[in-house]
Formats: sequence, C-alpha cells, structure tokens
Amino acid sequence: MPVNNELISSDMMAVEIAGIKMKTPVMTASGTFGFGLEYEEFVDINQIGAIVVKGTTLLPRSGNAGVRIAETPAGMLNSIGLENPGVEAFLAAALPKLAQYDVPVIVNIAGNTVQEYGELAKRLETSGVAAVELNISCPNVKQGGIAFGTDCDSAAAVVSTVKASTSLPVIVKLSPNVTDIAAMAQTVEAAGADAISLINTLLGMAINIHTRAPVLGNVVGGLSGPAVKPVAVRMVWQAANAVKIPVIGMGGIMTAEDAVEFMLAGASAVAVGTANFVNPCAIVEITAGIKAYLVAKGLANVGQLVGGVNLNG
Amino acid sequence: MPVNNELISSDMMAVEIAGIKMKTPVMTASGTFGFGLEYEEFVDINQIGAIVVKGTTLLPRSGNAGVRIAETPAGMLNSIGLENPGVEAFLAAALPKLAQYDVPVIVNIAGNTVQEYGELAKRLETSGVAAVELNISCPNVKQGGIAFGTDCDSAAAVVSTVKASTSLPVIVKLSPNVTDIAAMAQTVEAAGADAISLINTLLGMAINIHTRAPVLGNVVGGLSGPAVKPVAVRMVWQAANAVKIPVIGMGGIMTAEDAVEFMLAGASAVAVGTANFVNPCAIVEITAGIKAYLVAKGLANVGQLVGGVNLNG
Amino acid sequence: MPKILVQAPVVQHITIANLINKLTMYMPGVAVQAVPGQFIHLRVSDSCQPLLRRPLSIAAADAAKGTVSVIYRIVGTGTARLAELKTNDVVDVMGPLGTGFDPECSRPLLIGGGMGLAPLVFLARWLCPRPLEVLMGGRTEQELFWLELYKKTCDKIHVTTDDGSVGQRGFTVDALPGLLAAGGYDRIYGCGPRPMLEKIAVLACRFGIPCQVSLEEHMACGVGACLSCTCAGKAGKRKKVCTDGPVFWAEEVF
Amino acid sequence: MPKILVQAPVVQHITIANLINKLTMYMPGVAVQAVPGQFIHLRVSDSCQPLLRRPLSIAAADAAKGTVSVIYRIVGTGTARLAELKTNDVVDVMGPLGTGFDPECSRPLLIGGGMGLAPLVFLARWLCPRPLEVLMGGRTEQELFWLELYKKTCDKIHVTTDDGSVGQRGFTVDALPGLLAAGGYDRIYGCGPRPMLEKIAVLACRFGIPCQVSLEEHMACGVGACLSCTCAGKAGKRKKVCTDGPVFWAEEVF
Ligand SMILES: Cc1cc2nc3c(=O)[nH]c(=O)nc-3n(C[C@H](O)[C@H](O)[C@H](O)COP(=O)(O)OP(=O)(O)OC[C@H]3O[C@@H](n4cnc5c(N)ncnc54)[C@H](O)[C@@H]3O)c2cc1C
Ligand SMILES: Cc1cc2nc3c(=O)[nH]c(=O)nc-3n(C[C@H](O)[C@H](O)[C@H](O)COP(=O)(O)OP(=O)(O)OC[C@H]3O[C@@H](n4cnc5c(N)ncnc54)[C@H](O)[C@@H]3O)c2cc1C
Ligand SMILES: Cc1cc2nc3c(=O)[nH]c(=O)nc-3n(C[C@H](O)[C@H](O)[C@H](O)COP(=O)(O)O)c2cc1C
Ligand SMILES: Cc1cc2nc3c(=O)[nH]c(=O)nc-3n(C[C@H](O)[C@H](O)[C@H](O)COP(=O)(O)O)c2cc1C
Ligand code: FES
Ligand code: FES
Repeated sequence: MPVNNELISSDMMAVEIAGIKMKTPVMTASGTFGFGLEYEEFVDINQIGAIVVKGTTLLPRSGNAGVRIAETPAGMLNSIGLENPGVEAFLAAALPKLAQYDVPVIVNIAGNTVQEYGELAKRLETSGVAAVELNISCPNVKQGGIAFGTDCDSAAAVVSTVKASTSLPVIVKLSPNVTDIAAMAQTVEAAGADAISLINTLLGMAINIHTRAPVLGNVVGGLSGPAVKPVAVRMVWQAANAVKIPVIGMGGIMTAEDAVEFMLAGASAVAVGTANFVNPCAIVEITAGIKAYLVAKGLANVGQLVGGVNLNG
Repeated sequence: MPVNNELISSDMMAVEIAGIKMKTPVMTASGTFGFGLEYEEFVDINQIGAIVVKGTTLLPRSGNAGVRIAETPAGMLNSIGLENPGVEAFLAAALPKLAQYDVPVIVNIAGNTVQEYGELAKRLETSGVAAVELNISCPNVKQGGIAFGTDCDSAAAVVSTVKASTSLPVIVKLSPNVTDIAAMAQTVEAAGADAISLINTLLGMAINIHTRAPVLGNVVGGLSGPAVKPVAVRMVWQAANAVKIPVIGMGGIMTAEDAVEFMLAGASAVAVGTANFVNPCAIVEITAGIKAYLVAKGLANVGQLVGGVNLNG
Repeated sequence: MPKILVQAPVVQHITIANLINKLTMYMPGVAVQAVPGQFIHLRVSDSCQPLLRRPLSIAAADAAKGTVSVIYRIVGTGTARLAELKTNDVVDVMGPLGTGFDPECSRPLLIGGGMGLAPLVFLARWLCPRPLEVLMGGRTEQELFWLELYKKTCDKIHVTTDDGSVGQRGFTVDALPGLLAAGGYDRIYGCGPRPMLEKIAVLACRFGIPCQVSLEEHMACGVGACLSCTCAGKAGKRKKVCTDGPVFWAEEVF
Repeated sequence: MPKILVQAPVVQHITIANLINKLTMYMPGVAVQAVPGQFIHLRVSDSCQPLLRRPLSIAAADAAKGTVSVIYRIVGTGTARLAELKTNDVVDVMGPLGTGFDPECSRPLLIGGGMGLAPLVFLARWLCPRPLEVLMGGRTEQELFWLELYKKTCDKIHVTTDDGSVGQRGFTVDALPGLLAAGGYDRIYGCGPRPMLEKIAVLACRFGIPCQVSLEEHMACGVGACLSCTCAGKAGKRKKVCTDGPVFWAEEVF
C-alpha cells in the first residue's frame, strides 16, 4: 500500500492552540507579513499554520515619521508605529482576500484605551477571523502600547475587557521589556487569556555618530531578529513553565532548528517574523525542516516536542 | 614649537568619574579581563582608563558546573557563576600585581546578603583600590545576583549599606532585566551611588536540539556582545536622562564608533567586555579610534560627546 | 508579473568609477519581466551579518541573454560585501520588485542626480528611439562617468556639477527652468535625492509637464509587508515605496 | 614566551581525509616558540558571525620556515568557515597559548583518540629520536589516515577501531592494559575524549607511570581572563584549561 505522504505529514504537523486548528505550528509574526498576501508569490499561503496580520487599530494610523528601520548586529530595529488602515478597512478590503485561503486568520489588535481593545475585539467577531491577538507590547506607540504590557494591572484589565467583549479565542502578546515574564504570563492567564505569544520586540536605540541624531525617526524602536533569540527562548521557557495555557514562541526564528528550540522550551506553536524579510520562503522552509527533524528523530507528532527540554541532560 | 602629541591626547581623553581620575574613558568590563593582567601581552595596561576586575566575593567560589559559554548570533551567553578566589586572595595575590601599573583598579563585588556587600566594601578600602562596583545584576548566581538588581528596595539597601561601610566611590552596576531602568537608576542614585554602570548581561537560554539539553550547564546565562548593543544604548540613554551621577556605558562595544554611540547616549565612560575575546587589542584600538573621531570632528575633549545625541536631528 | 526569488550567478562585475561598480547577474525570469524603475532586492551575506537585503534599481535587463545589471555605489557594509562578489558567485535575489516608469510620452526629459542616474540608464534604453534628453548632476567631474552610459541613447546630455568642473556649475534644478522654458518636453522623469525631486515636481507642475519621480526609503521586506518604507501620499493616504512605487507621479507624493 | 596576535597568511590548506583538513599558516613569531600541546586561537570571520575565536592545537611548527599547522575536523559553523580559506588569505591568530607537554622521558607512549591525535603529531616529532610508540583509536578504518602522519616518527603504531575494521576491535583503553603490562614506558601522553583520558589516568596510576593529558573546554578568551574553561583541580582548586593547561599531569585534574 503506497504511503500517503501528504496525510502523514499533515497529521504529524497539525496543532490546536486555544481551539484554533492549524495545519502546522508555524505562524506569521504580526507586522512582518502584512495582511497575509504580500508574500503570495513566494509562499503557498495554504501551507502556513496561521496568519497573524499587522497590528490593527480602531481608526486608521499613519505610523511614525522618519526612518523606520535600522539594521543592528544580527537584528533590526523597527519603529513603524502601528501604521494601518483601521479595523473597518481591514474587514472590508483585506479579510475577504484572506478568506480565499484555508488558513486561520488571527488579528493583532492595539487600542489606546482598555475600552478600545474591547471594541476592536467585538468588531472582529466575524466569519473569517479565528482569534484576536492583543498587542499590549508595542514599543513604538505612546499609548496602547508597551504601557499595557509592562504593568500587570493594566494587562489584566485589557484581557478581561476583551474576554467580556468577544467569544473569539484571545491570545495575549507579551512584552519582553519586563522584570518578571512569568508573573506577567500568570496575570494574563488569570484574567482569561486563552494563549500567550511572546516575545514582542526588545526596546532598543541606535545613534548615527556622524549626524548625532537617532537613526530612527521615533528615537527608540523594537529589536527583533536572531540577536534576540536567546532572550526569547529563555522567556518562552519561563512563561511556559508558569502557565497552563499554550504558548506561541517567537523572536529571531530563522531556521527549523530555531523553531524546534522554541518548542522544546515550551512553545506549542511558533511565529516567524524578521526572517521573512531575509528569506521570503522562510516559513515554508522552516515548516519542511521541522517535519524532517521529526522524521529523523522518529517522532510521530510535532506536539511531542513541546516543553521537551531535558534539564538534567 | 613642536606639538606634544602625548600631552594633547591625554588631555583630550582624560575623564573623571565619581572622583576616579582616568586617562581615557575606556575601561574593562568586569569578568572579561580577569584580574587585569591576562591581556598584558596584547595591551599596554597603562593605556586603559580603568581596570574593573572579575566579580569578587567574600569567600572563594568555584562557579557553575558544565559548559559555561555558548555562542549566539552576534553574541554569547555565559554562566560562569562568579568563580573567583575570594577577596582575601584578591588582595594578597592580584592587587599587588595590578599596583605596578598607573591605572585605577575598580573591584566588582557580589554578596549573598546585603551585609556581605558591606563587608566586602569595607575590606577593599585599601591602597590600590580606586572604587567598588556593586554587581547587583549577575544573572548567574541564585543569591547575591540578579535578585538585588531587579527589585528597587533590595538595590537601595545594598547601596546604602555599602556607602555606610566605605569611603570609596561606589559604582552600581544595573541589570537590564528590568521593566524600568530609569526608576532603578534613580533608586540607586537616591541611595547614594556615586555612579552607575550598565548594562550587565540580558538573561538568555539556548537548547541543543539534538541532545534536548540546555547548552549551558546552568540552564540560563547572560547574553553579551554586539547583539545587545541596541538595548544597552537605549538603557544608557534612559538612565543618563534620569540621574545626575555619571553613567558608565557598556554592552556590545566592539569599535570606537560603538563607544562614541554610548557616549552620545549619555555615558561618561564606557567599558569593553566581550570584544576583548574577539580582539585582544580591542581596548587600545577603541581608545585610538575615539581620539581619531575627536580630532576629525574638531572636538577638544571627549567629555564633549557625553549626552550629545540630538533628538531633533 | 510574478515576483521571483532566484539564485543568480554573477556574469560580470566591473568597477566603472571610484567606488562605483556594475554587477551583472544571470536571472532570465527577472530579465524578461523587468521594466525601468523596478528594483531587485539582494541578500549580501549568507550569515545574518548584515541581516537585511539591499534594494538596487535595475540599470539594465537583457531578456535575450537573461541578464540583469545594477550600478551601485559602495557606501556601507552591505555594498562593501557586494563588491567582493566574483564571476560565478551566486547571489540570492528577489525581483523584479516595485512599479516602473510609465512610457507614454514622446519627448521626455530624464533628470538624474548621483546614483539616481542608475535606473535612468535602463529607462533611456527603453524609451529609444524617441528623441531623448538627459539632465545629469554630480558633485565633480569624477561622477560624470555617466556620460558614457547615456551617450548612445540620448540625443542631448545636459550636465551640471556642483563645482563647475564639467558643464554648468550648480545643481540640476538650477539648469531646469531654462530647459523647460525652451520647451517641448511632454514628460519628466526624475530620480535622485529627495530635495531635488521636490524641486523638480514644483517646476514640472509650473510648466504643466507630467512628471514621474522615483523615491528611496529604507526597506526591510521589499514586497509591501512591513511598512518600513511608506511615505505620505495624497489625501493623507500612505504609499508603500516598495510596491506602490518606487516610481510615483509627482502629485501623488509631493 | 610572549603570546602574540598575528595576521597569518595561509601557506597551504589541504584535505587529508573526509571532513579533516590541514591548514598551514605563516607566523614565524609563533612557530619559533611553539611547543607541543599548545594551541592557537583563530578568528574565523571578520564579522561577528561567528563571534568567538576557535581554539586548535598546534599539529606542527617549523621554526625555520616560520609556519604553524593545525589539523581540524569540520564540525560546525566556525570550522566550516575555516575550511573556505585559500592560500594567501590572512587569518587572525593568537598564539602560542597554553602550557605544553613535558618532554622529560625516554620511553613514552602516546595515546590519541579522534582529533586528539592532532597535537600528538607535533609531540611525536618533538620527542624524536626517542623510541616512540603510539596507540591510536578511531571509529572506523576511515579515521586511520593518522597512520600516515605517525609512521615517520613512531617505531610502533598500535591501532584500535570501534568496528574492528583495522587493528584491534574496541577502544584504545581496551588495548592499554596489555601494552602497559608488557611494560617499559616511563611516560604516557594522552589526548582525546574526556572519558578516555580518565581511564588512561587510572591505568597510568595503577602501573605507576607518570601521565600527562590534554583537555578541551569551550573557550572564549584563551588567555585566562574569562573563566569559561575552568575545570576542577586538586584540593578544590580550579584550573584554567587555556593557561594552566590544556596539558595537565593526570593527578592534577582527575
Ligand atoms: C528602490 C531603491 C533603489 C535603489 N537603487 C540604487 C542603485 O541603483 N544604486 C545605488 O548605489 N543605490 C541604490 N539604492 C540605495 C541602496 O539601497 C543603498 O545604498 C544600500 O542599501 C546601502 O547599503 P550599505 O549596507 O552599503 O549601507 P549602510 O549604510 O551600511 O546600510 C545600512 C542600512 O540602511 C539601508 N540604507 C542605507 N542607505 C540607503 C538608501 N539610500 N536607501 C535605502 N536604504 C538605505 C541599507 O539597506 C541597510 O539596511 C536604492 C535604494 C532603494 C530603496
Ligand atoms: C585547546 C583546544 C584544542 C583543540 N584542538 C583541536 C584540533 O587540533 N583539531 C580539532 O579538530 N579540534 C580541536 N579542538 C576543538 C575545536 O576547537 C572545535 O571543534 C571547534 O571550536 C568547533 O567550532 P565550530 O564552530 O566548527 O563548531 P560549533 O559546534 O558550531 O561551535 C560552537 C561553539 O562551541 C565551541 N566548541 C564546539 N566544540 C568544541 C570543542 N570540542 N572544544 C572546545 N570548544 C568547542 C566552539 O569553539 C564555538 O564557540 C580543540 C579545542 C580546544 C579547547
Ligand atoms: C517591522 C515589524 C513590525 C512589527 N509589527 C508588529 C505589530 O504590529 N504587532 C505586534 O504585535 N508585533 C509586531 N512586531 C513584532 C513581531 O511580531 C515579533 O514579535 C518580533 O519581531 C519578534 O520576532 P522576530 O524576531 O521573528 O521578528 C513587528 C516586528 C517587526 C520587525
Ligand atoms: C564571561 C563574562 C563574565 C562576566 N562576569 C561579570 C562579573 O563577574 N561581574 C559583572 O558585574 N559583570 C560580568 N559580566 C558582564 C560584563 O561586565 C558586561 O556587563 C556585559 O558583558 C556587557 O558588555 P559586553 O557586551 O561588552 O560584554 C561578564 C560578562 C562575560 C561575557
Ligand atoms: S519595504 Fe516592507 S513595506 Fe516596503
Ligand atoms: S578561555 Fe577564558 S579563561 Fe580560559
């Protein structure tokens, strides 16, 4: 009997996070994959675990002025500042296009106030949206950003308001710019989060020594890419050990090996961000690589990796 | 009249931090330059601004077991765990050798308790020691480490105890693993710190996906090197804007350009750590490069760089 | 026109002036589609140092030979890396990206400053055999190696240099009012530093000549996904330089 | 004996077995000082990827020609980078580092496992013309390219392979009791995996033969400054593998 590779492989890679059924554990990281279709010519969208779209706000935002990205050793700083067309434009223009594909769409949302998060979540409870991801950790906007993600009380308020406003699964995206990531993870779990994702970017800065001006128009920006991976793996490990809800791990994943490392640390799924810019086929290559790793190690299911780090090894 | 280059250059590079007179603003970062003489064959020790020796404890410590370093993208993790021969051995063996040189010696100290910091500082109030640097931020030991550096009250207690125990200038080395570095800087300033230094390493982790074991024997370790530079520059900028005492900046400095960037962000002096491992002549090359930058920009004194970032540039 | 990712072998890599190289790579899929104004996005290292790709305008595309060329100035780490490439080395390239120039005109004036002249080389060839004029500006005589690259396609080459060492002393925009007054152009194509383009746009508007400009912004993705490159457009609408541009009608962005 | 930093041109770089290369560089200042057991610390990239240097044992030093050679196995990013070096490329090297072997003996036995055989090539040459025996272990016949490197200097070569494809089947330490019982050695030099060295140390002690072993640890600085490489020594004293070693008397570290 010929082996049906397709079936075997779907089975071995499938995961379910907070009720969201995904064909693979490899998602896009918000803000790095636009509204999901910009990479269409490079990636078979149907092979992506889930598409997390760009941070969306109630009203359109034009983002930060001046230079928005800077390259740093093995990483990059960005200060996009949540440029986006607003939730109505998202629903009218982007969502219908995404609906052509058989991939869960997760909407990353950011509010200026606790109420705005609630309103956004309510507005997004519509066919085609699989979950919302609360961006309480954007380092690039003054309000609705990192302030919610670095203070436990505010974070809890955002989560419980959103939970009360929608029946969609709620993923809370944590900021790494905190003293105690485990405490933050527990706070949002207690407030009702269905899953957490981390890390958002580390707050960083670069100065042009010739002009003496900050390289970024916004002065500070968020650090992402391989440079942050050790911090991200550590935080995923700490958070996963602190909560029972699933953890989506990200931060510098460039290869399948990196993705496996996050899963061993405790991530049930992973997201790929900066790597897309470097290699537009990153997501499919990482997915294939994870599958190859499972086969090589004789594992039947990708779930067997989750939290598999052996501390006494 | 012939120009005396030596004199001009000493003048233009000299700085004074918390009463410590240094020929240049380029110091060694604790733990990366041993007890100051290991690089003697590569560097003219007399050209170093100040030597900050390896973290020293009351009793000898043998450090962490297993693999202690791991390479990461543009950085490294270490979990040395404060291996050191103890303060008495330092005073008996290392200090007399360092005393041959005309360079201020700063002793980085770590205690298991607040009292131990005080005892260490008292014991070090001896000829040949220019200052103590309080390591309240070592991520690699359970006690006397990061716990003091991530909690404002404990940090303040350590600083005030040390200030009461010694008349030496007290530099407080801050942990970057905190939500609010400015608040921490203000706390230690209020408690009497004469200067602050930052950043210590970011807590990170790496997992070997083949053995499933953490790469480091100690599971987690401290991330240093170019990868952390954007975070370090941002924190130096935030801290320098929050306090009046001088700031010693470090974290990923590899070149003179990097050093200038930290000074523009607000550092009155800089320390070079991981770069020594990559290039044993890093400190002298960085020093020469800063001098060349000053000359090229027509600046008379390195102090003119401090805090010179132009936010409206 | 699908964007593609190719591993393109280097066919030729030559220095055409101090710190200016011309790099020709074999990538038939890109060559056959490319239009002037589009760019390619090159990976300059297989490690993450430097991490991001570098955008470079297509300066020539030969569909028959399957080659695409760029002309670049070595300004930093990425272009310095690029300069190390040897024949038969393989470059990881995305392309063709962005929206090119609109060719519907009969008497165009091409205006380029500095490296902005690179994409216009391709445009000039593409617009042939229309009567073509180019106004080029550089800092000194040394930058006027461009003359060589335009003389086959352009009937008239107007030159300015900042120091007056060749052509008229001053900037391209100083020479522009005179040229436009002499008249006859039905299209202006501008590429170069932003202040230059803004001044061109004002003059083009004043003389009622349709004008396209090519913009530059720092880019991460190059395909519209990251929003690092957007600029202010008409009526508060943001434009992505990498996909809505780099070529815009002047009134869209100024 | 000052440690120096040199920019050393590659004189020769050859593959001597599958994934095993021999790299010879010109660094007269190191060549003239080097003793067997010492190592050099090489920068494998001029970017920070990879960041740290790589330690490799000196496998040959020719003071007259001013050259130093290493024999290395390609195991990861750093050694893969190293493998790209071509003749006349320049390598940034620190050396000679560490403490070498003590030569005071008249009938030594050299025991090497895997890449541990690299420094012993230099040691064997240095101990000539003493009567020399070497016991070498590898996984398969393929690893026994080492025979070639020892046959000029050693009178007797004892071989074990894990699979028995050449020599005795098993590990070096399985063959060792027999050899030691046959007797006559007044020194053992061991280099290879730690478990092997530990067993050698036990046997050496049992037979009362002074024994030196060469250890490996992950190293950042290579000069005693970072404490990444320390191991437990006698009486709770820590030893730095990079400066107190890599060569130790067995009883110092086991
Ligand atoms: C659409 C487009 C087309 C271009 N075409 C050409 C061309 O044909 N010839 C040419 O010489 N140059 C061109 N440039 C500019 C070229 O991309 C930069 O000079 C190059 O990226 C510099 O890289 P670097 O690493 O050498 O410099 P660095 O200054 O070290 O680069 C640091 C970072 O800044 C970015 N950056 C620096 N300068 C620019 C710039 N001017 N525009 C965008 N990003 C920049 C780099 O991509 C990199 O991410 C073009 C830019 C764009 C956006
Ligand atoms: C004193 C000394 C002498 C050595 N002599 C030789 C020799 O002659 N021939 C030879 O083939 N190998 C030798 N080694 C081992 C060699 O240093 C490693 O194989 C090499 O560093 C691996 O680098 P990589 O980037 O290819 O591997 P990776 O696994 O990618 O390296 C990752 C990191 O781990 C370190 N590392 C990995 N393996 C080792 C190891 N076994 N020992 C120390 N650090 C390691 C690397 O230096 C690097 O920092 C020696 C090691 C030491 C300490
Ligand atoms: C250009 C850019 C834009 C981003 N925008 C968002 C965003 O809108 N919302 C969000 O939650 N995270 C955003 N992020 C953070 C990423 O989703 C991700 O958490 C982070 O980049 C770490 O992953 P990486 O190292 O794989 O990029 C953005 C990151 C980048 C680089
Ligand atoms: C191997 C190693 C050992 C260190 N030991 C100490 C220490 O004992 N005390 C301390 O305060 N910091 C210690 N540090 C932190 C450095 O002093 C410095 O703060 C940090 O490495 C960031 O600078 P860098 O990126 O230039 O290395 C150590 C760092 C490294 C890499
Ligand atoms: S470069 Fe990413 S949107 Fe234009
Ligand atoms: S490698 Fe730094 S002390 Fe040995």
